[in-house]
Amino acid sequence: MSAVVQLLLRRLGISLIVLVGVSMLVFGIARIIPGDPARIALGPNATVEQIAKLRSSMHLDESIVVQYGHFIKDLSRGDLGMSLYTNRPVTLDIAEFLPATLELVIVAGLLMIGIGLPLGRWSARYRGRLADHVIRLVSLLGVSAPSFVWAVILMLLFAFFLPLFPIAGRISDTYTIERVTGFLLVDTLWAGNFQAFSNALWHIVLPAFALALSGIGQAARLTRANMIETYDKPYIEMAQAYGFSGRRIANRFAFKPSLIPSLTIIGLDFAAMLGNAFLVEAVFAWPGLSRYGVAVILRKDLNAIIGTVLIISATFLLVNLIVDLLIAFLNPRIRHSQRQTS
Amino acid sequence: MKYWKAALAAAVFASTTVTAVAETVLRLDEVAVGELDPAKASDYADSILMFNVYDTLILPAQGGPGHTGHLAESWSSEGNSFTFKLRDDVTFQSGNPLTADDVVFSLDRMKALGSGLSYLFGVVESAEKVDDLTVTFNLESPYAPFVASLVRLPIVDKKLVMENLGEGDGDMKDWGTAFMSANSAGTGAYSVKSHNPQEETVMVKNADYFLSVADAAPDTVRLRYGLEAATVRALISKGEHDIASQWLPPEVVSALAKDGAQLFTEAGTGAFYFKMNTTKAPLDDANCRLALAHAFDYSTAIKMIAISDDISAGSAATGAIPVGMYGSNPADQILAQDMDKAKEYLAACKYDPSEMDIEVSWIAEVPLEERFALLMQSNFTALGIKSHINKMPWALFAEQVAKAENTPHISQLFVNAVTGDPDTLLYGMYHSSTPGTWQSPEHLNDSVVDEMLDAGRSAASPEDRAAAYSKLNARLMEIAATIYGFDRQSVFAASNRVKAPALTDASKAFGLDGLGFSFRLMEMTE
Amino acid sequence: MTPVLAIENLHLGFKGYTGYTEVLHGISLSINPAERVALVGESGSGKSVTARIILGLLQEVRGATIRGELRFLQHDLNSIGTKHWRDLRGTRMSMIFQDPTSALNPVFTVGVQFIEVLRRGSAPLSEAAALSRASALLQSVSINDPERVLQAYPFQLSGGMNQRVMIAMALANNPALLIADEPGTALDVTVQAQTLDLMNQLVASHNTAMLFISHNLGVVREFADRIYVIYRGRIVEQGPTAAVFNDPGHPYTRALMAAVPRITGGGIADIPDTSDEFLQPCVNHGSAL
Amino acid sequence: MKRTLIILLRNPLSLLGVLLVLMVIVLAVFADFIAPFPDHKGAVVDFVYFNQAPSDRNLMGTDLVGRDLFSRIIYAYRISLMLGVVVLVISVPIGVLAGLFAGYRGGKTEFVLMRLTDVFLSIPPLVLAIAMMGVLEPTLLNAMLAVTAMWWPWYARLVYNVARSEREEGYVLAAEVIGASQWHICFREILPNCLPAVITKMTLDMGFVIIIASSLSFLGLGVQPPTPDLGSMVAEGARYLPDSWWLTVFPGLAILVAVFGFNLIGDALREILGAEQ
Repeated sequence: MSAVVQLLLRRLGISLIVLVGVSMLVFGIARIIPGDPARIALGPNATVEQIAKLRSSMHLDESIVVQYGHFIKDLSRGDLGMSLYTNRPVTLDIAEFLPATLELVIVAGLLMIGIGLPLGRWSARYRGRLADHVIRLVSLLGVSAPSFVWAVILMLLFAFFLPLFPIAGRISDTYTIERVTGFLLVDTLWAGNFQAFSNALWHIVLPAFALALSGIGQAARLTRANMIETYDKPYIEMAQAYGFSGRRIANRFAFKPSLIPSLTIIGLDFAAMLGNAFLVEAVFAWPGLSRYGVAVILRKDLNAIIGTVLIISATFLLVNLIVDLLIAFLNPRIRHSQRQTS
Repeated sequence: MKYWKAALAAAVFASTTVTAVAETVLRLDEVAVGELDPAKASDYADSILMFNVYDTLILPAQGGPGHTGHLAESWSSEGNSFTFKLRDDVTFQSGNPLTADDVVFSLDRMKALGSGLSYLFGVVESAEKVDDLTVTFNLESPYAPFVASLVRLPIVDKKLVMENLGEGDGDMKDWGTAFMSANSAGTGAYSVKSHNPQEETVMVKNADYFLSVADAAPDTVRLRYGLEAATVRALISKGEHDIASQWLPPEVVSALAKDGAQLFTEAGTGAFYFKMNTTKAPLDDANCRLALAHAFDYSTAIKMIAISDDISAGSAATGAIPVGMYGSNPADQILAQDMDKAKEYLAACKYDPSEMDIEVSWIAEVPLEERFALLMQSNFTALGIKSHINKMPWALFAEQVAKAENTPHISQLFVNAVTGDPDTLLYGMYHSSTPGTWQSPEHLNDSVVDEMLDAGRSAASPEDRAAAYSKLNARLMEIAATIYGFDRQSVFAASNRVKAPALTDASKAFGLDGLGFSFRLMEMTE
Repeated sequence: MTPVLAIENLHLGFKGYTGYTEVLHGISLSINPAERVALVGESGSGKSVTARIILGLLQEVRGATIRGELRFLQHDLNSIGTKHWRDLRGTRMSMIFQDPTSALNPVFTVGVQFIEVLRRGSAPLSEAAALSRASALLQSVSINDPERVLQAYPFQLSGGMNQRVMIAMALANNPALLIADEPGTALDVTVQAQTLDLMNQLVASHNTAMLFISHNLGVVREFADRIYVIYRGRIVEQGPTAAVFNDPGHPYTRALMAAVPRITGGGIADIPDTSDEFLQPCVNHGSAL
Repeated sequence: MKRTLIILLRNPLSLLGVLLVLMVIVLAVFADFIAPFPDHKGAVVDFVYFNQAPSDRNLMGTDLVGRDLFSRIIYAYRISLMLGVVVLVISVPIGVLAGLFAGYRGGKTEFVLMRLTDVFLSIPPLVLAIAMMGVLEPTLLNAMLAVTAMWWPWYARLVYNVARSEREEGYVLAAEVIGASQWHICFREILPNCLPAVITKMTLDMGFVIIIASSLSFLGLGVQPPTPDLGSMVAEGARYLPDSWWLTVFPGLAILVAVFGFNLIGDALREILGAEQ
């Protein structure tokens, strides 16, 4: 068995343990909620009998351990219960709203990587010079405000004062796109409707930037710090001694080794965007899971709260898993650890 | 590869404007999620859906009192039974013809589900089919506003529903609730094309509607949910939205009006209330309640809802019953702040003001209420009473008011007479027999009030009803269970693409919330 | 004959918080074609910075002030511009580092790094051609299984193996000058000796001049044609290896010789930190040629 | 310590950070004297001056019930700073203790404590706080609790990593050999070595706590009105964009300024203390 597969299995195991822990934690939090979930579910006009009936069907009369058991049993069948807010199965709601959030987070993540890493690289290459100072300052500013502040500022500047981008939504309502993946950028291309694709792209620019700004700053700072450390390494001096250009050294010889330690944190930041999406979706009326999450939390919609937190945590773990694998792929030391030990 | 790139570039640089289509689209929004099942309908968004997708036996007369036939051609009453003759030219959107069976089924379903506005029909013992086009309702006891309440009995397609019963116990299983919450089963001028409770409901014109509908009426209607005020404001400015919800803060409405938006109004059959929990100390002492009611700054409240010089989201309250309804006080007898009286009442109160801490709640979905909470807080501070503000989402509020001890000291509410009759406004609020609902956070138990409410609903002649409600009004002011903020008028900012006579012309107004949004009566100008 | 490298009166100083500090106080040094010259001194004496000045690396460090004449082959290094100077690195002049394992990039295979170096010499080189050339070069440094080595990452190879890889790389483009900065000090003694031998042979066969930087006179004795002894930024003694060893003229040289008689990787233990004697003027034994 | 301070003040950027943070602290502490309308921190309404753009009278304009925005922002800083300090004062010791014991003791303690932190760390931080606030009443105290609950694991992991490597270090072994108590080894030998990292992280975290807390109140899950809070001010004002831009822009910038100040200092500290290690 290769080292990567071993690593994958070990990480999967840990993720599973953690996921069980998360489910207990969330379940526990949801069950100490004040008020009777059955009464909330049925509304103010419900009779005592109706409430009692629902209580027993929701297993609310049993101990919390038994309740958790039922919860896990249902979960294993892919059943997260009904949302009181939308009157639909929670899994259906999540399936409907998750793609919008993922799309936003993925685009923001691409921006973070596509802009943050080059900025950090540039900053490190010209360390101590003006470009470095400017980039450091800008990236520090980026991480110094919550994403909702950026959302509001970007909206004010580029949607109101300079009406370059739309205010809200994922696509203009003149387009009807058949839902295949739920990712509009994919579905529009799938349908071969490039106009709709550009419209969707145009809609995602501001929210994605608002979400990505602090990540861009974080990625730039991290890349810079790690690259500066790398620049002190003998192999960089060797590359200089062999006459490689500063650009080539920055982009290749110094970048790849410093990318590996940056990736873990960038992965965490990427995953943290799932949480920050709560803030950005609220500003841009983005019909995603986070907005759904806030709505159900405000309405104390227990099944939906548990389902949302669980699915976000699972996504979070999945992202971290992917990052770990990516690191293993990039870092020959991990990839070839078996050969080294044998 | 090259083709692909070129196509992408073309797509990116292509103008994003709409390709010209002959079809007209009306876009409007509502704060709450729309409930499509008419038996569960209760709030404004639900009403808009219901009045367009379904029809009722009768409709309120436009521009005046009384009712006209709609699905029913005519009706008659004899004692406690009412008989309706149905039109013979009505078919459901499914193609099924409308029969008396559907009416009976609709009432049974409403009563069986027991949610939404079904309480209006608690007094109805049964509905009976006389022949295919004749139906009789039998009432348990005299109930003057019965005909008026039929505007809240949408007629559903029995055959279609029975074909689509979901899972459930008993013969009727789930009464088709699963089906009805996502599909239309009505006769209405619009049918549901898609319904996404988080985003929007899309409706299209029903070509086979039994009444003639103007060509200019919108072909497609998009009812969007949960848009932020700033979003709505920007969308209307950019011509991408047509009618804003009434919950838009007044500043935003007035900013839109300055930019050239037109204003629609729907005149009040309701009011804005600050409801005091009469079971909770110190508000279980009427003197304390009277003190707060006199300390409230009514004139500032009116200023807060002004939109332009001549349009406001409400007018000064004159008492417990909105101006224009049975038993209301004259329009010039407005309520005003009186700190001296407030102090007198406070002195007479059995509780020590320094130990009071009044909980003022506001509904999270209605940001305007936060300002009223602050206004109250500052008024109470002037009286030497401490208070704190608590923001509550609607669903939580509706759950908490079920129990008197969980109900906040003061709850802010917009309440409308759902049928236009004062009975439907006041009975649910104040009668001691009604359970705790969002309408009745006072948890009032007052025998005089009960007596007047009963008299109001059973009195035969309009004069007798007016007298009963007049007495009720006086009693309510005396015990001050509620601070009457202002008589409400809904204001909607709208683009100039749409004409809605029922919302702009008093002679075409229905006097019933939401009915002004009958899309078949609107006209798109471009 | 034109020397490969000629340094005249080289000064190096740094501007820092505490003012200007001079590190090299006017060094003169020359290397003839195919000549092996050693620059010997303790750490901090200025030998490594001299190497980096020749390569043009120190010039890019901010705060460094460099004065003095630098001639490499027909080029006046001070006037050819950084771009041209860079073009000479890795092609006409190259360098071998002290610790072979850390001087090779840990995240690229030896093969990838080798190709990069080869392409510095003759740019349009197919990957297959580059690999076969790399194989041949590795074989020339007595690596028997070059394919495996090319596919390996530096951390998968032994220090001695990496040292050979580096020697092969350094000579890959047939440079006129090879600078070896304390080669192999990080390796154990026998391996060091082997690699030095190997390097010696290769330099001879490639007809490459070599500047051999070391703190160890013992090592130098066996490999250098000529020796410069450097102390605190000044050349204190210079001359043909035999002349210097037979008749060390400067007290510092004598101290160095007394301290380390053998090839070892250790530091210089027994030289006093400073001594007035060490500041005596340079002893010049003249050129061997 | 003194040297650190000198370096901090000599670098223009960290000096800027020190000045910004000092400004925020002074504004918060002396709010009663600085605010032009001190009573506007509470439930005051003034409909003569409501929804006014910035002017001489109201530097940053007024809100929708006529309160001076500048005064409210100053008082909001008070809440933000208090929240930050309280959260760190509670979560840092908890996290440090957990990390120390997990790292030093190893075995079951390590497994249980570190899996527990993994569980906490695998819920996106904001989501955990939001979920908790969804359950609890939205008050300042509960907001502190929720943020604290998501914060300690980071310190646990940080200290754990240091402690685990220190466990193998010579001086800890030496201390064990001479029979020092576990308490002594943890607190006297290992802890001091973690301190620079912890202090640097605390400075940076001060900014992050402000961000998270304002995010909670932005969603309506934090401090309740009329108490001024930067996050809820932005949320409230966002409804009135673009006409009443000052309602969002100034509170938003106020967050940026405070957090930027802490980050500048934290960055500088990281370089100084990091270099010393």
